[in-house]
Amino acid sequence: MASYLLRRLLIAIPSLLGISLILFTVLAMAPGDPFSEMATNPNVPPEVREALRASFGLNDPIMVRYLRWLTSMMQGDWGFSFASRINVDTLILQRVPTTLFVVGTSQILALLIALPVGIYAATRPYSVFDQIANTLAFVGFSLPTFFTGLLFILVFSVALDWFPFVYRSDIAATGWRWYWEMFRQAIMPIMVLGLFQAASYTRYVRSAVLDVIRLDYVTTARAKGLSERKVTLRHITRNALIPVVTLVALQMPAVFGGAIVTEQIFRIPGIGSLLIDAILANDTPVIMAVTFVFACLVVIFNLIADLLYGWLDPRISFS
Amino acid sequence: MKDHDLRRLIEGVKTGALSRRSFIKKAAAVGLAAPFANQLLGFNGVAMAQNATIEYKPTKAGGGGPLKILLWQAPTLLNPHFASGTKDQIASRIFFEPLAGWDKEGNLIPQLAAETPSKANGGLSADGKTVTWKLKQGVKWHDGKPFTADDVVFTWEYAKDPATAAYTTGSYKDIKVEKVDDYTVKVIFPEPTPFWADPFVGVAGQILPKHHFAEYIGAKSRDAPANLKPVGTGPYKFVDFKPGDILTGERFTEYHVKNQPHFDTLEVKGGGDAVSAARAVLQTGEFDYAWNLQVEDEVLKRMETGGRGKISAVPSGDIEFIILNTTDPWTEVDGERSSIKTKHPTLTDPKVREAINLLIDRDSIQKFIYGRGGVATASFVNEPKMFKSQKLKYEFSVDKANKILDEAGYKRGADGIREKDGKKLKYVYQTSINAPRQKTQAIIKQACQRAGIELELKSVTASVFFSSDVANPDTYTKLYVDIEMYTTTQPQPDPERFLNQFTSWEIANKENKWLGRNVSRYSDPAADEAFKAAQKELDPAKRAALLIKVNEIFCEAHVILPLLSRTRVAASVHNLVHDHSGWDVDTWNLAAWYRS
Amino acid sequence: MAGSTLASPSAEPVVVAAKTSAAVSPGRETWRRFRRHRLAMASSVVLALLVLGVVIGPWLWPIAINEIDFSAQLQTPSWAHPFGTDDLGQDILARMIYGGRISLAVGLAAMVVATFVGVVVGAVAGMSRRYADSFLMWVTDLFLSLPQLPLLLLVIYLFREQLKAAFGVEGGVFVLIVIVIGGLRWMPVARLVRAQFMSLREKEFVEAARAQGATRFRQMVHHILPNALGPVIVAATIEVSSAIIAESTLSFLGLGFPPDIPTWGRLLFDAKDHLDSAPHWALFPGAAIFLTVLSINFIGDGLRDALDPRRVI
Amino acid sequence: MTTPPILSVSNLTTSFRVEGLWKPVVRNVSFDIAPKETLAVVGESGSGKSVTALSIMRLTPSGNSRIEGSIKLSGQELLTLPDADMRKIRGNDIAMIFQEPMTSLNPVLTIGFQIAEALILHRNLSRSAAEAETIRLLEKVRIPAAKSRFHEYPHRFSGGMRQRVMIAMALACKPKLLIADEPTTALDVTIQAQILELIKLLQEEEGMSVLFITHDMGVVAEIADRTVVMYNGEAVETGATEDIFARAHHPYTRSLLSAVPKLGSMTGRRRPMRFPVVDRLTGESDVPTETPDTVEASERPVIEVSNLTTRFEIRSGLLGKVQGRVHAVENVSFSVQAGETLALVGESGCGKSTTGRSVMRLIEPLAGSVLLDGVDVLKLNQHDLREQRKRMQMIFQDPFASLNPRMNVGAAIAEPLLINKLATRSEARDKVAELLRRVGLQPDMASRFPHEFSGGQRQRICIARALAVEPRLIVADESVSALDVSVKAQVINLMLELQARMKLAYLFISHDMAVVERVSHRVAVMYLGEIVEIGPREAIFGNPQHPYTKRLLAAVPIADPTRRHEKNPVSNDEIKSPVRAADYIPPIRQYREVSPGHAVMIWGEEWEKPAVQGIAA
Repeated sequence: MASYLLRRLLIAIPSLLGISLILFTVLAMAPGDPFSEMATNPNVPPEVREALRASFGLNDPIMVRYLRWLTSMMQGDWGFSFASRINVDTLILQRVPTTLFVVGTSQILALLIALPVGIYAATRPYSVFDQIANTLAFVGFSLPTFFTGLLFILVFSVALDWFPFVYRSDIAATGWRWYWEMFRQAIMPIMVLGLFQAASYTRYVRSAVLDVIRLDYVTTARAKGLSERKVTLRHITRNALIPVVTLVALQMPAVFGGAIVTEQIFRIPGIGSLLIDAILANDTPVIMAVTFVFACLVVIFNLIADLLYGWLDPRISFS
Repeated sequence: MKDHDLRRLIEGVKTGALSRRSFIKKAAAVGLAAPFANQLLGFNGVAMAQNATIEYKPTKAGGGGPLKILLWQAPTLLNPHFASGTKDQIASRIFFEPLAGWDKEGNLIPQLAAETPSKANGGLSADGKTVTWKLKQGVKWHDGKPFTADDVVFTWEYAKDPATAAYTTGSYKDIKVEKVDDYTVKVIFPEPTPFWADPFVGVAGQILPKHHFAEYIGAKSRDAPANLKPVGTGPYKFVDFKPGDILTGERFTEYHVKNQPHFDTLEVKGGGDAVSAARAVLQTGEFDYAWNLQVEDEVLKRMETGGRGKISAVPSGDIEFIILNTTDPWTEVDGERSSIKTKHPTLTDPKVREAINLLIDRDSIQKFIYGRGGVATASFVNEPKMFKSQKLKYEFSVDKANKILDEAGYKRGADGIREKDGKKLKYVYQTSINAPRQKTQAIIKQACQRAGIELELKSVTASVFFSSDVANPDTYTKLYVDIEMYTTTQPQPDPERFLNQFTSWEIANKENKWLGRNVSRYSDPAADEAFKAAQKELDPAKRAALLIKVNEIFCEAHVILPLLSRTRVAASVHNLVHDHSGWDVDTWNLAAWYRS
Repeated sequence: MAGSTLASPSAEPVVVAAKTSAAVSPGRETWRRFRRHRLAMASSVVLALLVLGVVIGPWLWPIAINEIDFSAQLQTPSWAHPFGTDDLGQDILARMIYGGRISLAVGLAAMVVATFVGVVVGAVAGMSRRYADSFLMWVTDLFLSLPQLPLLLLVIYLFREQLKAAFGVEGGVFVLIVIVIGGLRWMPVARLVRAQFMSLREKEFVEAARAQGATRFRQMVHHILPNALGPVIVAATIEVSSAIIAESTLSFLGLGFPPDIPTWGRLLFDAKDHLDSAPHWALFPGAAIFLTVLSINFIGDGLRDALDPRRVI
Repeated sequence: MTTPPILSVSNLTTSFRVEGLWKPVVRNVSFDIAPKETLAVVGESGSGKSVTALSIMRLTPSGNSRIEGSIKLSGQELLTLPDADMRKIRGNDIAMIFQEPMTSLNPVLTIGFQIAEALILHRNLSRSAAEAETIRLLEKVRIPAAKSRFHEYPHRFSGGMRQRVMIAMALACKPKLLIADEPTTALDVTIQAQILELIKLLQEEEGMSVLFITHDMGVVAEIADRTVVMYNGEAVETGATEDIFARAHHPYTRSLLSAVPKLGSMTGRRRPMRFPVVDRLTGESDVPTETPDTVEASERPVIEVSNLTTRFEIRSGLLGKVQGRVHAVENVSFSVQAGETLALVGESGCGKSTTGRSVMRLIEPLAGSVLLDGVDVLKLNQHDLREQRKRMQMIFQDPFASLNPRMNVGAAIAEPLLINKLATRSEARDKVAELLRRVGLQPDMASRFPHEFSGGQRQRICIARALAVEPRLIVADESVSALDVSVKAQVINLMLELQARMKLAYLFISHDMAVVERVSHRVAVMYLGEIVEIGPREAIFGNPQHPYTKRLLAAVPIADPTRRHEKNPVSNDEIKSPVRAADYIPPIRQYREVSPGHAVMIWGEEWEKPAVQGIAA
């Protein structure tokens, strides 16, 4: 087990190096620079812009910049944001809790919807319930989130005035009022994301359960005289969940990465909006750090998914 | 109005025969805007009045509750000299103040200065080379330390140091600043400078506390803790800041203006898009104020009706315009396209350019797209009014355009596109991505189609379009297209520096890494000459005439086709009394905002 | 003839296939099973109508797509404008017919690209037992963990001019977008195909082919690939709908077609600010995207059920 | 029958809904099971025997199936019972074990839990009591170290052990009736013998009745008191097992019995023999003859295998170091003459299939040589190997898996011709027609697809495909194991016929000793990758020397109820694994020649254990 872990991590190193090199090259070659806002301002003379580019090292060859980035990254220095002029790690850490809360909750919501619906639909394939659940799932994932988000705002914020649609990371309230405010502001983005995710999760759960339901040991369990409920919960669900759980584990980097569009619409100060802002501002160190963290998470969660799989399924061993 | 008439009037003010206000009125009557009139007075030794642009009614400081501002582009840093974008300047202006700011009419309003320098109070030297500022006394930094001339001198030292990498360095690198006494500083320009109100004024002029930044000058500037925890003299004290998200502040109890500020706490939230920002103020009232609403007026009007807020628009120096490229963007010469060594196959023909100018339905663009967000114009410089050309006029006429093209020998081909000598009137028309611009493109494209000109529309992400990336062909300075449209900013109520984009030495090319400000590549010796003369001319009236000439040369050549003089549009809830200016950032006078 | 037949006692007495119906090929069988999937059949009809609509629409509704008419701004549906007009008074029906061609074509073409790349990579990885597999899977993982947004920017910036020169304005952008969407979405297909190949290459009929002297290529193309296609086809149908949505997201980022080309995604995006006053503007393109995605997904569902003989329909 | 039956099934008809129509799968089946009685339901695939079992448990898929008639358990009608009451019957009064021990246990739950589950449910035991009882049950089914294995997961158990777990689970609540649905089909012979023994033993101890479903007449003869023969959904004959074997009335029963190879029936014959063919309608049987002498003993053998060794490396750890090796084939030598059949026999994991694949070079062997008409196959490059492959062909075990489902039969048969450029397309078409005729199929079937054929027909198609290139050697890897008895007999007859006509050499790989006895000239017994005994068929079956050969033969169920008691209890040993440590050096083996051509490996002490003693010679 330990050696398996170590081996996987060692294999990951060249992967991550490759990813970082590609990312860096892409970002360096990609159009745009961090000083576009000054462009039409005659008060900022061209020499100043040029000097700024030089002082940020933007005029060095790509490889030099990459090596510089790599060495400082190895020393734990994540770089310095062009736009905010602060350390990138500080910037990222500020965003992490909100993202984890909003996207994480929406994932939980998605699972809370998807599991019962998917299982129930699979135990009655092609029944009316199954057909309705299927259709709703398709509706769920064929509507882009920018559209549903806007619809929610128009209905619940503008027309009904139930919820605010600007997310605040600091709510000036304490005690239960804080929780209430938090709930009010978080419910719409969580619903938008959660319902979207639930749609695809439902499909996954349903097909996983359908795969398990016809296996022999389910018949064995029935032959034991177990009730349908127990057969479903104990013998079907557990096995069906194995692929679903790993799927969710592989979704976790996305949880961290945030939901760019939803964060944008509801002004949630998460990682996703940090990334999009950084891209729009060509704030390379931030883009690099966020995407690299993202790549690391993909690698790590791949590993975690494997371990999880082994933990859930006793047949897998890592020796 | 002749020079000597003006002089007579100014004398009248000096002697008290004419009130200041009636002078400005008279000046306005002959087309001179208030700021110019004020400047005239200033140069001629008449002190500027304390001219607050809103009437401040609250009788005590505090008690206003929270003030919530929504910036749809989120501020990312708080050091005013690092602030690259308006969003950051707005945020830093909450905590820091310059010696003086500009109000919406272009008046210079003292903030940390005790008074506006003028010839009369001895602030301005006769040779136009020195300005002496008297500082306000009893001003305290948020940490309780007093504000003195040392801070002003330090700010100059800080910003002029190239290693600091301050965006404001252009305003400071060529001047010298001397401390006369604790509350007096002298700014020395190397040349006579008619427009002196730049260093320590407005956006670029915010004063830093020496005791917080002295250690962090030059290369160490990025490490200053105060970059993220600003200590200034402004009406609100820093509480918390999350870059790209939220900024909070609380009332500074020892603010140097009596009974100000009105609000107890302040919150500046960032992120999202302009439309939903407008919605959060106008429709749901979640926020009190939202800035820079570049949204179709139609949408804003709908939100206003029956909503909770209103729109206010103030004039600014922003101009939306089109460049017709007279060089050839499709042929590469010495490693660059659109080189001045090349000639555009058809756009070099003034008749074609004239025809295109006639195909722009500026009134419809204003009416159906920009609304209160812009005023259709044929002049490149529109504000302050005295710099606006009275001669330039626009017209929309497809028939006239067709006639001109017919006369010039451009015949319609089988595909309906005109051509002459095998050269088709087919152009690529580029702009940045922005809904109103794309609609403008559509309107112009349709009109051109009727005149047998085919336009291919191209739009580039703003962050790419406005970047100075040498390797990128899509930046606006590369001009690798036939027609280009964008907005350029005239940051101060004086167009001199702004008009350097019409000079031959500013032409963007490979040699200057396309950093030159003359994007159109067109040049005219007469324009160069007029511009140089204006730079030295201390007489405001003569100087204005020279600058108007530069403007007219380019617009009459139909190389530059101005479309709209943009306004700054902001939304506020009904009960908020606020004051924003097109010549300074929205928060320039935040201390005076209150809830009625 | 009967005489030449081996009158052997080994001959099997039970006559072949009691169902003496004409030979049923797997394709026919799939079609028969597919037809039983009512939603999939209905979806096929809907999709066919949509395709037909955008193909012959311009003849039935010959109104210029960019006819600006300020007197007819934001009109609700009427006889003159069955789908209403937008804020420049342009006819939404005409724009949708035009944009639908592009949206649907992008969806299909991107699917072809993604599926093709995915199948090739997955097949090569699945067949090779050594380094090629590790390398290709490494590349796949790499692509999966690359952030797509900056990559999109880069690719579009690097290749737009060349493609525009080669294929014309719309053609160039079309090729580019298809490549970008397809090129960044092949990874799941590759993984799927690889897994299929991994299991199929051990199957006895592949071993049988090998025993008969079939080359590796023949094993791949004739034996493994046809049997791996079932799940690939399903994945491909889903790819079509994601590509249509991805195109709308590209429009959202301003990287899609020129703004005057009204793809469904762009129509929806343009309409979003007028959702409260002119809901029809968003409704029709939204419904078109939705219907397309929904019907393609159902068709994929039906295909999956039809191609999987384990499923009882 | 004086005592009332435990289970009384009358007029059972079970139908499934197919495309909206009800299709009966079991028709009017009636039988009784007396207390402590073992009733076998025997039939070929598709005869409805498993559906009958599921119908008794009411486990047929709800909604898509319908059960009619009457099923009475101790007089209580089950078909009208509410679901909740039926659940009390399942696992409690009637228990069931299934064919596939590998898939019948839930892989993510410990076996202890799965057994205890039924105890807690039906006997209201506490957790700890259930655990104690479970361990007792595990011991009862002879699972070694039962206590420590309580918390283990099913994948840690071999197939035989899992079937024991299933039996323990079934016995948990002391059911009145145990339904065993093909419980030994998936197991090796020695393990099958163990399980059958166990069931018999437990039946005596617990005093329960057993409904035993199987397709194997040998197993029936071994275990059943009475037998029901099912054919095409109907019970065609019911009676005491001895009666059925001795005096079958129904023609189908007779055809079935005649097709069953009986171990020992070949004593005194040198050459292989066809199976008798019985008309299913009349029951008339022909008299099988010995095949003509096909072996070309004078010529050079078609294939000479010497010192063939194939190992698979097991890598793990940080750098993928070799941690162990599977010594699948170890120093194996043999040769096959034209017209001769050499049978490779042994249990799963003994390396017989790997030997076949190594000879074909479908797997790269580590060492040794394989001379095919004097050419060393192992030294050929890929191109020459493809050339050479037309001289040797392979027929696989699973006719469902060895035909590409998306290629029609004609194309499948023509493929080797086209690949090897032996024919043009039109020539190939004629050849295909001829081949189909030769294997007893109609030429017009060429345009059909594999799924339209039955298992036997598919195997014929595979044979036709193998014959297309006119090979010298055919490796038949368990080629008839998956077929029903009667079909198996037909396919074997075909193979024997083809051998006679084409002088084919067969390498016949099989675990089925009875079939091997019938078809082979010579036999090689493999154990853990090595040949432990090789010789002429009469010698191996008549005079086995190696203890393993003896054990293997002893375990084969004999399809003759009268000889049931000739056998003694078999050991509880599991089949050993050929996985060795990385540094394992295989010992050098010595062989002793018993009689001309009959060699036996000299065995060591490990074979002298008491458990092995007393095996009937």
